[in-house]
Amino acid sequence: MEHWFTDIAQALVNWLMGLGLSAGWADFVLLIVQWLCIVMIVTINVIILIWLERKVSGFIQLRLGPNRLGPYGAFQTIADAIKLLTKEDIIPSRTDKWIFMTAPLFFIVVSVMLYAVIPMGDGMQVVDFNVGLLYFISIGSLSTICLLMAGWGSNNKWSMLGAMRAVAQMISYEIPLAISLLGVVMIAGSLRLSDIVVAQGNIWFVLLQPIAFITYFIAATAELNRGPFDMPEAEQELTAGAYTEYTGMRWALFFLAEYTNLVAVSALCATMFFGGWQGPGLPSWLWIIIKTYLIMLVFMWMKWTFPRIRMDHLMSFSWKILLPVSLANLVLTGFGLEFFKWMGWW
Amino acid sequence: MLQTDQYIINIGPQHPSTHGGLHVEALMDGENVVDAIVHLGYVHRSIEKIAESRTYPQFVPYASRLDYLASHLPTLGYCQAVEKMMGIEVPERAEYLRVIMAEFSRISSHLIFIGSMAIDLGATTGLIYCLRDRERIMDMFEMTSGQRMIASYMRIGGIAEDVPETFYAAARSFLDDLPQMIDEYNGLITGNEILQCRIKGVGTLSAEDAIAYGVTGPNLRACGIDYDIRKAEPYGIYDRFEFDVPLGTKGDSWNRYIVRLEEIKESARIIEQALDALPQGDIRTKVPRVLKPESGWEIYHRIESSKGELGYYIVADGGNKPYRLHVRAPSFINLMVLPIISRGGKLQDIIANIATLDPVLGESDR
Amino acid sequence: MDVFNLEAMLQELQQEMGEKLEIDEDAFFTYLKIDAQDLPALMETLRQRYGFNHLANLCAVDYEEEFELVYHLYSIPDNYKVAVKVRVSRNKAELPSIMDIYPTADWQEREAYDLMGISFQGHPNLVRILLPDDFAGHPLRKDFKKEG
Amino acid sequence: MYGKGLLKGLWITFKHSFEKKDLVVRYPEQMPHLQERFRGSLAFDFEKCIACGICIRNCPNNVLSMETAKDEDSKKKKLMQYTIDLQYCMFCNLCVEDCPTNSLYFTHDFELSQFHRDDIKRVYHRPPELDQQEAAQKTSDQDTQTAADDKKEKQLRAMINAINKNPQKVLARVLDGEEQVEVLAAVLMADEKKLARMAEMMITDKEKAKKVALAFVKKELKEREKGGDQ
Repeated sequence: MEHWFTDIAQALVNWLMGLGLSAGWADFVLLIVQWLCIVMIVTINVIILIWLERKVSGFIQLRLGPNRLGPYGAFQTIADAIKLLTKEDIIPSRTDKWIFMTAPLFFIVVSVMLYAVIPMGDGMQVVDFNVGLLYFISIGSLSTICLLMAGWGSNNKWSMLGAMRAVAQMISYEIPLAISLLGVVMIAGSLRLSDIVVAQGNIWFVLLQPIAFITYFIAATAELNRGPFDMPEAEQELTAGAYTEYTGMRWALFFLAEYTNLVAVSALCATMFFGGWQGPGLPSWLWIIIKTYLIMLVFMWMKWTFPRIRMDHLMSFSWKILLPVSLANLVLTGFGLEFFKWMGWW
Repeated sequence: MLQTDQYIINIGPQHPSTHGGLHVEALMDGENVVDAIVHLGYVHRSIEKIAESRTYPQFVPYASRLDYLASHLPTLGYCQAVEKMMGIEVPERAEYLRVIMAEFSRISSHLIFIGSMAIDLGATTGLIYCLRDRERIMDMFEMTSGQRMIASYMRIGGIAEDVPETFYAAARSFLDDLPQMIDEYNGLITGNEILQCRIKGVGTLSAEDAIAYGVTGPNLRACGIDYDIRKAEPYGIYDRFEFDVPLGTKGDSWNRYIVRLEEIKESARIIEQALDALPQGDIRTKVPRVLKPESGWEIYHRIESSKGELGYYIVADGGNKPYRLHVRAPSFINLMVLPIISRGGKLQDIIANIATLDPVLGESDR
Repeated sequence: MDVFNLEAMLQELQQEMGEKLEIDEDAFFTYLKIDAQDLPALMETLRQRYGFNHLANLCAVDYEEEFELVYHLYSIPDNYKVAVKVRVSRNKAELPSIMDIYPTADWQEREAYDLMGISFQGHPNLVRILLPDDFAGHPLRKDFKKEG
Repeated sequence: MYGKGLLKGLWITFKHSFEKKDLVVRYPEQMPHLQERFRGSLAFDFEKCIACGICIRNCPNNVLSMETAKDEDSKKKKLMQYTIDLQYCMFCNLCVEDCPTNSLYFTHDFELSQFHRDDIKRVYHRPPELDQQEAAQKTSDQDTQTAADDKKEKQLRAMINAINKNPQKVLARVLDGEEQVEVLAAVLMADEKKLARMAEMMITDKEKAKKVALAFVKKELKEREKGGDQ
């Protein structure tokens, strides 16, 4: 159980080298296989997630959610995907065509790139960067550009407003997000995600860094454009914000990307604060799945409970509350660490 | 200094949060609203013209369709206007049942208000809980009149049918559960800090402006003016009931919301008293089959609808059809202040303001 | 103002306005009938001196040769009521706007313009409100051709 | 504390998500619970209708219309066809309320959508059974009618005979004074029509007969007086 996936990978490399490939080429082929696996994981996850989101919202709202297609409506998402795939791809005449058409592609590519560094189990990491966290944050912030592309390219005022909101919001929340993670980095002493997981062998960082966890969680919600921070989409005000003009598969790609981001950010949350793949009994890859899904459920729960915050409150909340708090937490962590070292407890 | 152009953004008529076909043309400066122009008429059905070719009793179902969220109230106002003009007395029992139905309508309309405000502010789930509870009122309407929303239950000279036995139990159990429901709204919606930030101090309307612009109903009372037609000029048997008029202080969206929430409780009080005092007897007086008010008779009758002062101005010409029927629609006149309270706010405040002014477009466009 | 007295008010008004003002009554309202050009003055007096601050209803009635404009006034919170009636001829359906006295007349006058075709002099934005801008005719007039 | 309201809201939604989900009716499989008075579709019972037209006059939206034909024999309106154009129906109940024979009523059928506009219209043609029934009714009616007529005729003849035979005794039933009876007898004997009328009235309506008899006598007496004067 525990080493299924790593064993399979090892076997593949061995087999390729047995065929006469050099070690470098064998690794390259493995990388491609891993990418394909990630795409598969992402797709499966999104299918499950959309179903889950609808079920959760249904249950919260005293409804049953999808319940017609398959057991408990499990095939509903697949039917929806087929519907979206076969829909006409409308490109409005006044759009900036190339930007309009490529925005969803960029978005999905950026989202999938996030998975490169996430430790999906013991030794199950595509690339174990020594600056993995930095990579994650910087790639994650690229999605802002994709939303801006979508909003700008659509040549629609709603889309434009949504895109501008997205940019303002995501840039402002990136900072508290990064700073709140720095506390964890200080304790773990590494930007390498696998190191951070190992550092939580005895105690989860959520207990050492509760303030950082809260600020991270809030900032991550804003980063993901999920309720109550779904400003770029804000269906009550902006109809569908940056996605207003999109139809069919392009629109679906945006959703795919959003849910991909959701999984990635939740997985990072589990990695940084909840001990990553570590856990008793079950195999490591199962543990991270369980943790990630629990965190995602909380995201959904929040989305379906809270009203949307106002744009200016959102900005002032980020700059006036979240940023100072996360900075204070950083300073506190620093002092705490020094204190512990001075006392000789570390 | 950075200079940005102003631009126009069209909220509606097809838009997720415009309560029907409302079209607001907002002149924006970034996220700030410079001005808002309201365009109406997307639900215009020319009901006033229709009335001129329908007999007096035939207009009742059309009146139902004015404020379809509280359909007993516009029909009540219309029937009372005709009765007042003709000098028709309504039997006691019918009067009481009318009050019960009207107040249930008010509750159901306010529940929709709370729910739609929640959903307009992004809290989708709030709507569902309000609808769940409104459903019980709808069931009661179905029980009594046979229709859920557009009941056309009032008749000139009384009501259409007596209530069935099952109605009393349903009404009592609804009233018993009401405090619990309101607790839930308070927990989910009222108490939510994000929502409070969204509507507190937003869309403030001064008392002077409110009166000058003819704003009535909960929107006027939110400004702190104690003016409820049920108290000021009691119609029907409203002078027999004991109830308070909830008042706001600032006239902002938050006050408008709270006033309506409190009004639900007051309506429940009225219903309880009416149920206790409900006499037995006729539900409809004998009214001539063809109603012919004399030529030159005219009347302006107004009631406190869930949205405000709902008035009917009827001119008779001696025939069996009204010569002229004008509906003074509270939603129509309340919407006039939307630009005033939205100016200088944010885009999202327009949505909140529309939601808390609580217009129903069927009534405002007629 | 002291205790409001409708009789006293009517007498005062009658004295001031003289023959221009005609007072009529039925079971529900006291009607002040006046010519179009004196309307703003009367409205101003009613609002300022007698505290009729709530213009509840403004509407027009088509009486073949003439249009009658009816203004139902109430005072908040004292709740006194009076109605003002103005007749204008069909050929020249014009009268002064009272929007600067009662801002609430804004949309109601636009509605009367839209549906009845009465033009209010001095209204800053007298355009159709319920019907589309390119609509021909005024549907509430009795001579408007209708179906059904 | 800031955030308390948020947590409370979360708790409420959390509680509700584990509630039993029985609020939503799973419609096509499960029919909604309709109240007894629910107004679904308007339906019409042809046999009960007396073609009075109150429903049509009451309808605000010209939904209802009917075709009638004059029955040659009884001069009664006969309903041939009744149309309910449901697409304009407001379900306001005004027609049903005033129908004197309850031939219009609302059913609980609420699935009213159709593919074509024409299908929405409900046309009720006169069922042929109804005509057959009516015809049968009519013949039996006629039979009873003739029998009754025969009976009446016999009675009348008997009465006339009786008056002819014994005027004093029979006419005493309507008049008191002997003198008056004599005068009346004289009048009736003189005029056969009057005799037949009086006989008929005596069978059907004694009060009227009394009045008429008195009038006859007075008139006769007056004429006699006049005659005497001359």
